[in-house]
Amino acid sequence: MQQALLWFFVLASLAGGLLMLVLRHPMRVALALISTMVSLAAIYAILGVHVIAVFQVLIYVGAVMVFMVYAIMLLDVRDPSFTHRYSGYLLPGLAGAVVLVVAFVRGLAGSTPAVMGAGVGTTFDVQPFSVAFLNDYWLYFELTSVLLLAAVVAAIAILKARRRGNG
Amino acid sequence: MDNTQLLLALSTALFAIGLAGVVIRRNLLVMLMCMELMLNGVVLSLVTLSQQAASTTGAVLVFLVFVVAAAEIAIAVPIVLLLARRKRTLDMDAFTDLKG
Amino acid sequence: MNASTLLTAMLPEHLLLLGILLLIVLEIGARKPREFLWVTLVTVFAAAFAAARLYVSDYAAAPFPGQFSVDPAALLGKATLLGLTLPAVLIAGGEFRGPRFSILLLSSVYGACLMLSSDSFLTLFLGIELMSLPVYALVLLAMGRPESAEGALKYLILGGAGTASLLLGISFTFGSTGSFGLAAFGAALAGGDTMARAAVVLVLLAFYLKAAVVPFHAWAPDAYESASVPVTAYMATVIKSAVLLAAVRMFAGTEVPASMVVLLAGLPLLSMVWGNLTAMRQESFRRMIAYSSIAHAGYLFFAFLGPAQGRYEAVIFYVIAYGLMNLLAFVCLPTGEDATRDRLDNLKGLFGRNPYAAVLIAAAMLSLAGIPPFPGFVAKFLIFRNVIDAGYTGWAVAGLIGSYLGIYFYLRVIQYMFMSAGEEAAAATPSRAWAFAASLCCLLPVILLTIFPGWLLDRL
Amino acid sequence: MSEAAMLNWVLFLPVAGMAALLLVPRLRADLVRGLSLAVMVLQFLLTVVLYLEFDADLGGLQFETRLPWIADWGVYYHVGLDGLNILLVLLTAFLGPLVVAGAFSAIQKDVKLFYSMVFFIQFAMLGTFVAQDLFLFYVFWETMLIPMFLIIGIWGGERRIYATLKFVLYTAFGSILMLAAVIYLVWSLKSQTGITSFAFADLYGTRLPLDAQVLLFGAFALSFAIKVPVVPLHTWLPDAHVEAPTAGSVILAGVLLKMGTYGFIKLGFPLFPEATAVYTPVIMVLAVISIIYGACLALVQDDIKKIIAYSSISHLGYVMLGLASLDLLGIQGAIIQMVSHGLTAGGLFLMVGMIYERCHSRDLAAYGGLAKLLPVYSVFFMVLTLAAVGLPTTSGFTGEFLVLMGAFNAAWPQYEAGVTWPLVLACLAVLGVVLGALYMLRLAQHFLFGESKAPHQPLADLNLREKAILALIVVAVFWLGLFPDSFMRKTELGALEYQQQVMSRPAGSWVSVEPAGGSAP
Repeated sequence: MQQALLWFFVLASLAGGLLMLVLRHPMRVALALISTMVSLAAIYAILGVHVIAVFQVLIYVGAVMVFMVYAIMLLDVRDPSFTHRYSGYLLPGLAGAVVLVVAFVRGLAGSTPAVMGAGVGTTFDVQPFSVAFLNDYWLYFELTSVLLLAAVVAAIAILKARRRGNG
Repeated sequence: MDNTQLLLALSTALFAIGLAGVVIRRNLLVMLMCMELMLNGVVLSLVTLSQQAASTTGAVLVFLVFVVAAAEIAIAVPIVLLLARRKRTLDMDAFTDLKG
Repeated sequence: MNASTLLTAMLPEHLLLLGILLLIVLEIGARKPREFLWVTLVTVFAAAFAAARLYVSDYAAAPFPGQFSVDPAALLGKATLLGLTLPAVLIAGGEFRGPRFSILLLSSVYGACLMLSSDSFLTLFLGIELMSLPVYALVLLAMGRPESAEGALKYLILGGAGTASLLLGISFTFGSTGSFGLAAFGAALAGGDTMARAAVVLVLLAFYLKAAVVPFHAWAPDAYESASVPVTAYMATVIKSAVLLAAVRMFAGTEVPASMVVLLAGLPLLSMVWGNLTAMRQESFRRMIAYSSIAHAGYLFFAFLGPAQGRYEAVIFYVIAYGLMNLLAFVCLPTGEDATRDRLDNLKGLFGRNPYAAVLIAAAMLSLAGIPPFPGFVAKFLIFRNVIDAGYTGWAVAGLIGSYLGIYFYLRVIQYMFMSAGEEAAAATPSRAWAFAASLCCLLPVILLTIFPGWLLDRL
Repeated sequence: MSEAAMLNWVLFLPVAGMAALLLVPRLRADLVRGLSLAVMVLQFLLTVVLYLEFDADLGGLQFETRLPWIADWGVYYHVGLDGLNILLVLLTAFLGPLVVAGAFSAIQKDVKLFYSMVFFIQFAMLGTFVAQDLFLFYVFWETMLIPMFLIIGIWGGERRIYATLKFVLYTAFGSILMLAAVIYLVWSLKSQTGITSFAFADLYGTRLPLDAQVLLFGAFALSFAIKVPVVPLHTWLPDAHVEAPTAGSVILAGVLLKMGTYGFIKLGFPLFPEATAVYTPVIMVLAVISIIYGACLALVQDDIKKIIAYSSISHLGYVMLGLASLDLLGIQGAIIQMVSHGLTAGGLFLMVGMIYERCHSRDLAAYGGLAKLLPVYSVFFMVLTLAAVGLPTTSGFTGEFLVLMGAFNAAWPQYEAGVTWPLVLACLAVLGVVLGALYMLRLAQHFLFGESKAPHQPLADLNLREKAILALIVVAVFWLGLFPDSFMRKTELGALEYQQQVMSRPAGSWVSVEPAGGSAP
C-alpha cells in the first residue's frame, strides 16, 4: 500500500514537472508546480521525515507559492511571453536536459551510494532536530539570521527603488 | 530498483526538467518557477540520502535550503512586481536588444 | 573552543556584522544620510586591516571545527577581498547616499569572507548565498536604467539555477563519500565512481556559473550592464575573486585527474575565446568589462590544471592584479549620467579632457590585456607557467592564443581615449574627490606590483 | 659612480626624463623640448663613456648588474654589455637626441605625452639590448609595443589607427608564442637541473631533444622574424612606416627592427644550436628572398617613405644572411650593417620628414629638381642615399661587404664539397646590391634632379637645427665607413663567443645536416 502510494506521488510530481514545460499561462504553471510540491511533501511524509514534509507545505506551498500566485495575478495578460512559450534555445535546452537525465539515471542506477543503509529509515523529529540545530549547528542559525536580515533589507531596497523609479 | 534509487532518479529528473525550463521558457516568472522546481528536486535528493545515512547535517542543510529559497523569492517577487508596474514585459527575448 | 578564539578568528566577520548593525541603528535613528558612507568605509577598512594583521601574524584557528576555520591563506584572501571592496565603496560615494546600499554591500562581503573560511559545504553554500542575494538587489539599485530590473531578475534566476546545481552536487558528494565536509570534494575528485564524478561535475558547473564561464555566462553581461558603476566594479572584482578563492579552498591539495582535464580546461578555453571575441563588438563599457571578465574567469580556471601547491599562489596573485586594475579602470571613468558614462564613445578624447584618468585607464587596459610591465602580465605568466609545469603544454599554448585575441579590444579603449577627438563633456561632478581617493587606493599597490612583483610573490 | 652603475644610469635616464616631464606644465612646450633634448644628450654622452671604457680584450659581460627581482622564480634584474649589444646600445643612444631634435617642429600636439613616449620607448629598447635575463628581456620586448602603439596612433598620418593596430597585433602574436616557448624552456631547465633560472648564461646550457628545439626555435624565430621583418611576415612594416610620424619612423627603422636580428643572435641561434642547423637553409633562403623582394618592391613604389621602408626589408635581409652564415666576418658584418642601416635609414626618414614639413607630400611624382631649390638638403640626401647603396668609404659598404664576404666564406668549402646552393644564394645576394643601387638612384634622380616641380615654392632650405642633425649622422656614416676597425674590435670577441656557442654543440656543423624536407634549393 505504502509502495503504491509512493509510486503514485512520484509519478504525480513528475507529471507536474513536465506540465510546467508545456503550459502556456504562468498561473497554470504555478498550479503544476504546487501539485509537484505537494506530491513531494507526501513523499517525505511516506518516508517518515515529517518535519521536512511540514516545512515543504508551510514554506514552499504556503509562503513561496502564494507570493508567486499573487505576483502572477498582477501581470499583464497581453505580454508576448504568455503566447510564445519558448525561447530560441528550445531544442538545445531539451536535448541537454534529456542527455542529463539519461546520463545521471543510467550512471546512478548502476552504483549504490556509499551512505546507503548506514542508518536506515531514521526519522527526524522536531525535537531532536531543534536540539541538534541549536547546539551543534548554532553557527548556521546565526548565519541564517544574517541572511534573512540581508534579504529583508534587499526587499525593502527594491520596494523603495520602485517608488523612486515611478517618481 | 529500490526506493532510494527511484527517488534519486526522480530528483535528477525534476532537476533536469527545471533546468530545461530555465533554458527554454521565455517568461521570466515561469523561469523563476522552474528554478524552484530544480531546488525541489535537490531537496528530494538531500532528504533521501541523509535519511539513508541518518545524518543530522543533511537535515540542517535541507532546512537552510528552505530558508534560502524563501529569501530568494522574497527578493524575486518584488522585482517581478516592479517590472509589471513599469509596464515592461516579462519576455526574456525582449531584453536581448542590448546584446552584441 | 573558547570565547577569545571565537572573537579573534572571526574578527573581520564580526567587524562587518557590527557595521551592519550600526547602520541599521543609524537608519532608524538618524535623519541625515551623509555619514553612512563613512561608517561603511571605516567598517570595511577595519575588517581589511584585521584580516591583514592576523595574516601577518600567521594566525590559524578553528572556532567551529569542521565548519569554519581560518588559516593564513584564508586571511590573505579576506584581506584582498575587503581591500578590493574599499575603492568600490569610495566611488559609490557620489551615487548612493542611503544606508541600504551599505548594508547590502557589507552583507555581501560578509558572505564572501565566509566562503573563504568554510570547511563544510553548508558554510560554503550559506556564504555563496549571502554573497549573491544582496547583489541581486544591488544590481537593481541603480534604477536610473529601466533594464536594471530585468538584469537583476535574470541574474537571480540563473544564480538560483547555479545554487541548485551546487546543492545537487553537494548531495551527490555526500552520497558517495558520506560527508558534508569540504574535503569530501577532493575525495570525490580523486574517486572514480559515477556518483562522485556527477557530484564533481555539478559542483564545478555551479562555480562556472557563479564565475561566468561560457556557456554559463549569459547573466553576466546583462547584470553588469544593468548595475551602476560601483556595483559592477564590485561584481567584476570581489565576487569573482571570492568564487575563485573558494574554489581553490575546495580543491585543496587534489590534483586534477586526467578525466576531468577536458572539463577544467575546455570550458575555460572556450570562455577566453568567446569572451574576448564578443568583447570586441561591445559599445558599452560595462558590457565590455563583462565579456572581459568572462575571459578572465577562463584564465583563472586554467590555474586549477597546475600542480596543487602552486594553485593558491597563482589565483591570489591573479585576483589581486586583476581586481586592482579592473577597479582602477572603473574609478577613473569620467563622471556623469550613468547611461552616458557607460558608453565607450564617451571615452573618446578623454586624454585631452583628463589626462590623469586616461593614462590610468590605459594602464588598466594594458594590464588586463596581459602586456608587461603591468602586474597582469606577471599574473598571466604565473598561471600559464603552472599549466606548463603540470605538463599541459598544448592547453597552455591554446590558452595563450586565446588571451592574444583579447588584446584588440583593450587597445580599442586606448585608441578611443588617445586617438579620437571627442566632444567636450560637461565639467566634473562633485564626486571627484571620492574618485580620486579611490584611484589612489588602487594606484599605489599597482605601482608597487609593477615595479616589484617579487615583493608579493615571495610572500605567497 | 662605480663602473657597473653607469649602465644603470644610462638605462634609467629616460625614466628620470619621463618623471621630470611629469612636473613640467603641459603648455610649456619649449621647456618640454629643451628638457627632453638635454636628457637625451646626457644619455648619449654617458653611453659614449661606456663605449670607450668597454674593454675589447675582455670576453663576456661588462658593466654587469645582477639584483634579485622576483627571487621566488629566479628572475633577476641582470644587465650588462657585451660585444653583441655594445654597438646597438651606442646606436640607440646616438639616435635618441636626433629623434628628439628632429621632432621639434613636426610635433605640435600633446608635446609632453610625445616626449614621454619617446623616453619610454628609449628605455624599453635599451633594456631589451642590455637584458641578460630572459624574463627581463621579454618584459622589455613587449613593453616596447606600448609607446610605439601610441606614437604611431596619435601622431601618425591618416590611416594611423589601422597601421598601428596592425603593427601591434602582428608583433604581439609572435610574442605570445614566444612566451609559451620561454615558459617551456625555463621549465625544461628546471626539470633537467633543478634550477629555476631565466639567466641567458644558464639557458644556453639547456639540452633539449631536437623536435622540442625545432618547435621552440620556431616560436622564438617567428617573433623575431616578424620584428625584423623577414619577407612573408613583413606586411605591417610599410603601413607602419608610412603612417608613423617622422620620429616614429626613425625609431622604427633605426632601432626597433634591430630587435629582431638581435633576438636571433642573442637568443634564437645560441639557445637552440641543433635547431639552428635545421633551420639555417630556410633562414638563408628567406634572407635572400627578403633582399631581392624588398629591393624589387622598393623599385616600383611612388611613396618616398615606402621606398625606404622596403629598402629596410632588403637591408635587414643582409643582416640575416650574415648571421646565418656563422662566419666570423659575416657576423661582424651583420652587426655593422645593423648600425649602418640604423644611421642611413634613420637619416633618410628624417630627411623625408623635413621635406614633408615643407611640402606636405610624400609622393615621388610631386617632386623634382630639388637640387636647385634646396642645395644643402640635396647634398645631405645624396650622401645618405649613397651610403644606403653601399658606396665605398660609407658605413653601408663596410656592412654589406663583410656580410657578403662571410656568405662566400661559408659557401665556398661547401661548394668544394659538392653543395652548390649556398653559393647560389650568395651570388643572388650580390644581385641585391645592384637592385639597391637602382632603386636608390631612381629615388635620387626623381627627387633631386630633373624638372623642378616641388609644390609650395619658394622653399626654405635647412635651418641650423636640421643641418646639425644631419651633419652628425653623416659624420657617423663616414666614420663607420672609413674606420670600421675600432668598432669591429669591440664586437670581435662577442661575435667569436656567439659563433662558438652555436657551432660547438651540434654533432657536425650545419653543413652536414640535410635541408629540412628538401625545401631549400
